[in-house]
Amino acid sequence: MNITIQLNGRDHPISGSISVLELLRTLDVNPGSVVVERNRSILERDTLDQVTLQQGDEVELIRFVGGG
Amino acid sequence: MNITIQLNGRDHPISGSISVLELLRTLDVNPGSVVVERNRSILERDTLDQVTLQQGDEVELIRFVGGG
Amino acid sequence: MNITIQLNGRDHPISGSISVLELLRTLDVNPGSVVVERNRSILERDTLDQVTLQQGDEVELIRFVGGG
Amino acid sequence: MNITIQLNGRDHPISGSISVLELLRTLDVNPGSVVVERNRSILERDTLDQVTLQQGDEVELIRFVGGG
Amino acid sequence: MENNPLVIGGRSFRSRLLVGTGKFPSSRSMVEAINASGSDIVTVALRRVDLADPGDDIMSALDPERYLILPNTSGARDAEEAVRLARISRAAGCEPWVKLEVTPDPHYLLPDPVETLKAAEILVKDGFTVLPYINADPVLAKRLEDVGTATVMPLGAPIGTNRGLKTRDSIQIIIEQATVPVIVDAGLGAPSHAAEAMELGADGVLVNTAIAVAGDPAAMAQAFKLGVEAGRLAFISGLGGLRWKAEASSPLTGFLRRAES
Amino acid sequence: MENNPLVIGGRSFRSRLLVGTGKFPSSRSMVEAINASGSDIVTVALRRVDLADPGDDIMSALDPERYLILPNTSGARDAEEAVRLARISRAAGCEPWVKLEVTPDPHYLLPDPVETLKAAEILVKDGFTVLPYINADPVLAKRLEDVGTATVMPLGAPIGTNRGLKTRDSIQIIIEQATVPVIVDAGLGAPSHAAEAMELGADGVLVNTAIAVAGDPAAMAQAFKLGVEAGRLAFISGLGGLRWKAEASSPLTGFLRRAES
Amino acid sequence: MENNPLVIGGRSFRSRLLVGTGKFPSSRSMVEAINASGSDIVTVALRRVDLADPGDDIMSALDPERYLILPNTSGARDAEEAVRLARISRAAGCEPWVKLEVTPDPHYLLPDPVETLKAAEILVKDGFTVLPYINADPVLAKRLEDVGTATVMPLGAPIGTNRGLKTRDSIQIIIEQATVPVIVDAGLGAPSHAAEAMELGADGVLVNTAIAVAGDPAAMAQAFKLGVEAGRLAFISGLGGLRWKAEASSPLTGFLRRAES
Amino acid sequence: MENNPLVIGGRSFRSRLLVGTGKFPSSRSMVEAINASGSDIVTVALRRVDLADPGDDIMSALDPERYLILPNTSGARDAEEAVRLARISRAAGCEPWVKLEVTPDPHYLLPDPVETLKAAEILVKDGFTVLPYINADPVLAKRLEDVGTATVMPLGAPIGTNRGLKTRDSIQIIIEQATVPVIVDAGLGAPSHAAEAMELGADGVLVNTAIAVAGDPAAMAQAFKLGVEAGRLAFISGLGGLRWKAEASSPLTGFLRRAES
Repeated sequence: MNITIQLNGRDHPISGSISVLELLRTLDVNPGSVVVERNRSILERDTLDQVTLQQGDEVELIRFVGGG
Repeated sequence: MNITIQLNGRDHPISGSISVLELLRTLDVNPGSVVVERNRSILERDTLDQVTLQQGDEVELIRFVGGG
Repeated sequence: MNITIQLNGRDHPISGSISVLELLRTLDVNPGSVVVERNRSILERDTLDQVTLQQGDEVELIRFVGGG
Repeated sequence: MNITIQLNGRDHPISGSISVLELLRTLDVNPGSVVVERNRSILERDTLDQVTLQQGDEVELIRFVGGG
Repeated sequence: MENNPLVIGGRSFRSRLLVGTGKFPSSRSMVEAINASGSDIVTVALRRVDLADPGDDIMSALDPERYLILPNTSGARDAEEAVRLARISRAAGCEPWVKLEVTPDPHYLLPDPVETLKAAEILVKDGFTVLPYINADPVLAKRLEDVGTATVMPLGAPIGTNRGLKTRDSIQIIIEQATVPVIVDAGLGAPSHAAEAMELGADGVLVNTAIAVAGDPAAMAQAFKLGVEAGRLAFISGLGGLRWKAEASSPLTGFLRRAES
Repeated sequence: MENNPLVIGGRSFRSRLLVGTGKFPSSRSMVEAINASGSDIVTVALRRVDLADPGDDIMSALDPERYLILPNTSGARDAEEAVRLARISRAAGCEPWVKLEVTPDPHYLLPDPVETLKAAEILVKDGFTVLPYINADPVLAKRLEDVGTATVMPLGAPIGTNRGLKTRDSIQIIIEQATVPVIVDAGLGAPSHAAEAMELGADGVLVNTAIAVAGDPAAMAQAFKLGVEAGRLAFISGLGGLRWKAEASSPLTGFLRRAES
Repeated sequence: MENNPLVIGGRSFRSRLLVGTGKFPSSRSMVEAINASGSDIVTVALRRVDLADPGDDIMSALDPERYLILPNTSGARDAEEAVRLARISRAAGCEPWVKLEVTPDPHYLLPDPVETLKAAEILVKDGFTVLPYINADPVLAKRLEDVGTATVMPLGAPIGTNRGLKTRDSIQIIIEQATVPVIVDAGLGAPSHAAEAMELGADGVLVNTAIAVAGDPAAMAQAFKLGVEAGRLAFISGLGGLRWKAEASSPLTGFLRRAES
Repeated sequence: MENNPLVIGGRSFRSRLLVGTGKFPSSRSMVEAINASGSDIVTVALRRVDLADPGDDIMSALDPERYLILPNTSGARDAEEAVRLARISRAAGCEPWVKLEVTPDPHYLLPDPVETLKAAEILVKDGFTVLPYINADPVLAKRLEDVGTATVMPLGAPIGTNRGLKTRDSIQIIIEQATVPVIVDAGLGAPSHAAEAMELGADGVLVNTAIAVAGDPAAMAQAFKLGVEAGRLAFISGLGGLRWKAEASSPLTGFLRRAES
């Protein structure tokens, strides 16, 4: 059954409860180049496969960009 | 017997326990042109004769001066 | 017979030899509000009717305008 | 007999009529490092020994100094 | 644009020049200067009575019917001292208005943004009409507005330096963003400085040192009055823009030469 | 110092603001602005009659009883043209006064120092009272004085740019050295610029574009009038010097704290 | 005075020019410019991954062995957001250094003094080396020092405006009073601006826009490098004071004229 | 744009910094400073031999193989004296190059436009390569070009004042209109001033006082060398324009907040 999370500030439906790592794969995002915040707490990289997404989770995928 | 108050930041001996109004008179200060603070609280003008000074009282006599 | 003068920097044909005053009339210019230069010399106002224009005369009609 | 020249704007007595080169020697001035003007005309270096000073000559000894 | 009166805290003032009362050679020259300035708002400070000379009293020289007497909190080094001073002036019979100054640094007398905001919040809640003296900081100006100050008073240069509108760019931003009157305070040393501030759209200026230390304070006060009026009038009359190349003020038609044909 | 009238060529003027008549939206707005300016000296230019519209005549709008009409030589590219123009205006019935302008460059309309000096010499000999428009060049100013000009008129910035007193330092030197009145001309775009020039000790300023192109020319003319008066009054009242560190306008006696003993 | 290296948070840097990485036409021109700048400290920002283009990654272009990567908190509108961003960069593997920016106003991106101080306090306690971006406010600078920031970074003008050291006077006061390095940040649009800041005694400058938007970013980066070195060298070599009257650089002995006797 | 060498009078120079030799504490510090400056052109003056100390000779310290020795005519008060001095230097074995200075006023040492033009005409006809020192007067600059001078050398501020590029606007016009190299001379007191002139597009700058009176002349000479290179490089790399509102150097995508849907 499907659930909806909030991804980078927008609703994002996902099929069933998958891990954060699986989410990144489906999004084509290299886990090594981003920071993942889940419900305001930062996830360690090596735990991304163990964290399963729940309905309503707020997920932020953040990376570095050029800035002054 | 004598007591000492702190007047405008300096120790000031007075003879016996007098009222604030009497203090002003001895100092030649016109009660109408100053504000009196006693232990950080402002005294109403019409109470100056009723307030008796105690050993250690902190008294501030303040008035307006030129300023920008 | 016609002659040509240079009026304010441009060739200007006139019919026969007329006086400067007549020129101004044909141009609708009030003699009182302009200065007339003929061949680089300024004409007194009261002589305008006595000066007859010759072929090739350089005539400047000048007046005051707004300026800083 | 003595004559007086004007040297660098001041009267300067010299004994008898000597050459410019001799003047420089008496003044301890190295001919190679100065320009000599006599009566407003510049003297070639190799003529300094041939030019004899006359009463009233105006002589300027000029050299380079620091400047902006 | 019309030339409306200056409105602060719901109260309307004809003059846009506020004057201070410090540093005058005499009480008399002070009064003459205030009158010449045409000012409706006059600032004063609070200090301990000089017990060696308890007689002197500035208030006897100032007519509260003619001007709004605006006490400042000069001397305060933090919010607490400023609040205390404001309350003392109110107790002394002044209206609940205060020019809020919190200046921990004795060398440049520059305001502390954090303590000033803190004191402003307390005094507004306490019923004061608060006119805060601040650095030319547009974000701080908005925050003070948000807590309810009646104006913002950004500085042009440090107090008493006469250096003029050194903070021009920031003042311009403050004016653009403010919804309360902007009164430029401190550092204005000449009428041209006051006029410049008004031309930018400032709602008023406060001047003290430049008038008080002038050779002729009353004449200088009048000069500032004229400068403020000049700048205000220019602002509402619509100043022309700047150009780089010249624009002839006399027409440039080809002239006294043979026309190119 | 007293506030003496402005004296040029032996003639005395109440106002220290000279105004130009170019670029006004209408003859009427020009007259209203001149009146609002309080000016005693009004400049005009000479041009060929527009044969397509021979009627228009600015002189009918200007009352020579109220103002000195000061013809300029704008458009002249060398001394000869300038002299010719000056003589034409005299022939037209103007008094023998001339604002001397020699501007070969059409882009910035900057004056030619050599031709200006040459024309000045000729015109002075010819009996004219000469007011030369020059770059802010102190040595040229002295040379013009030496040939007998009645004033020097250094520019603040190129004509019509409204950029202000960009030549401030040089103007200050000219004022210090001049023995004839110094009238700052060109580039003054706001009353604060005019006030600044007067505060430096200029004897007067000439303004045209900033007034003529304003949203409300008459109001702007009045604004400049006030600015000039403000600056003049400040100059004679003795401006205070600049300081780097602050100087308290409120007394800085130790305050509301325990005295250090 | 010696030319010591720049020391921030106990760490020593050869270059006094910090560069930002925003707005470059390409990742390659960015890298070329950084190298040409000789900079040891390079700032970056944090943003949400663009899910439409998840590939792009600036870090792959920057060698953390060559430069200290300094994350900023741009985008934060209050202390809480800034703290959160700082912690995210640390979690991303950056060292615990942060260029603290809190800019609620999107038009001028000016910093909020109160929120900046609040965030600085939290981040210092949290073990960060904090470099706060601030308005040129000397009192705020001291308060930040007091809570333990490693530098203060006052602005010269609003970010990206290239307007230069408009806050010169306040920067000079900050430098005079600071006990931590003063890095002038924002608004420096030309090498002369950077040199001017260094001549005043600033410890360093941060430049981004002026380099990134230049016709030739790498050449402009080198130009800023030279400008910073020029200004630093001038500062430690002892600049001469300003004079009003001329002082001959060539000797002025009476010359080619008859001596007055 | 390419960074071509500076070409004056058909001769090419690597360095765009010209240095003067006056006011140095010692002949040795002068030589060290000249070398540190990397300059190819060095100015000297002419004076009467000091009969009390006939030994001293600056030329012995300067290697004509390394630099072009450029004699100036400082001290000349009119064209005749200037021409005479130029001829003396040529007679002394210098190449027929001259930095033309005619400065009748001893207080500000400002140049005389009329005498300078007159002398320039004579010297050009006489075969000299003439580099005239002038006020920042665009029309005069064109006239000097027209008589064949090899450069124009407008001043930034009076000689030796270190006041910087006070004539910035006029210099910019001169650069825009000139067809010969523009060398900014006099008044530049800091490397930032030199960089600013070069950023405007000046072809070079001449510095003497600011280097000679520095605490460490050689280091200051190097600082000016860097400043000139920085400004030149920035000029040819294309400086960005000025903006009034901020332009984020970090991207401003909505961030860490719920998207408005």
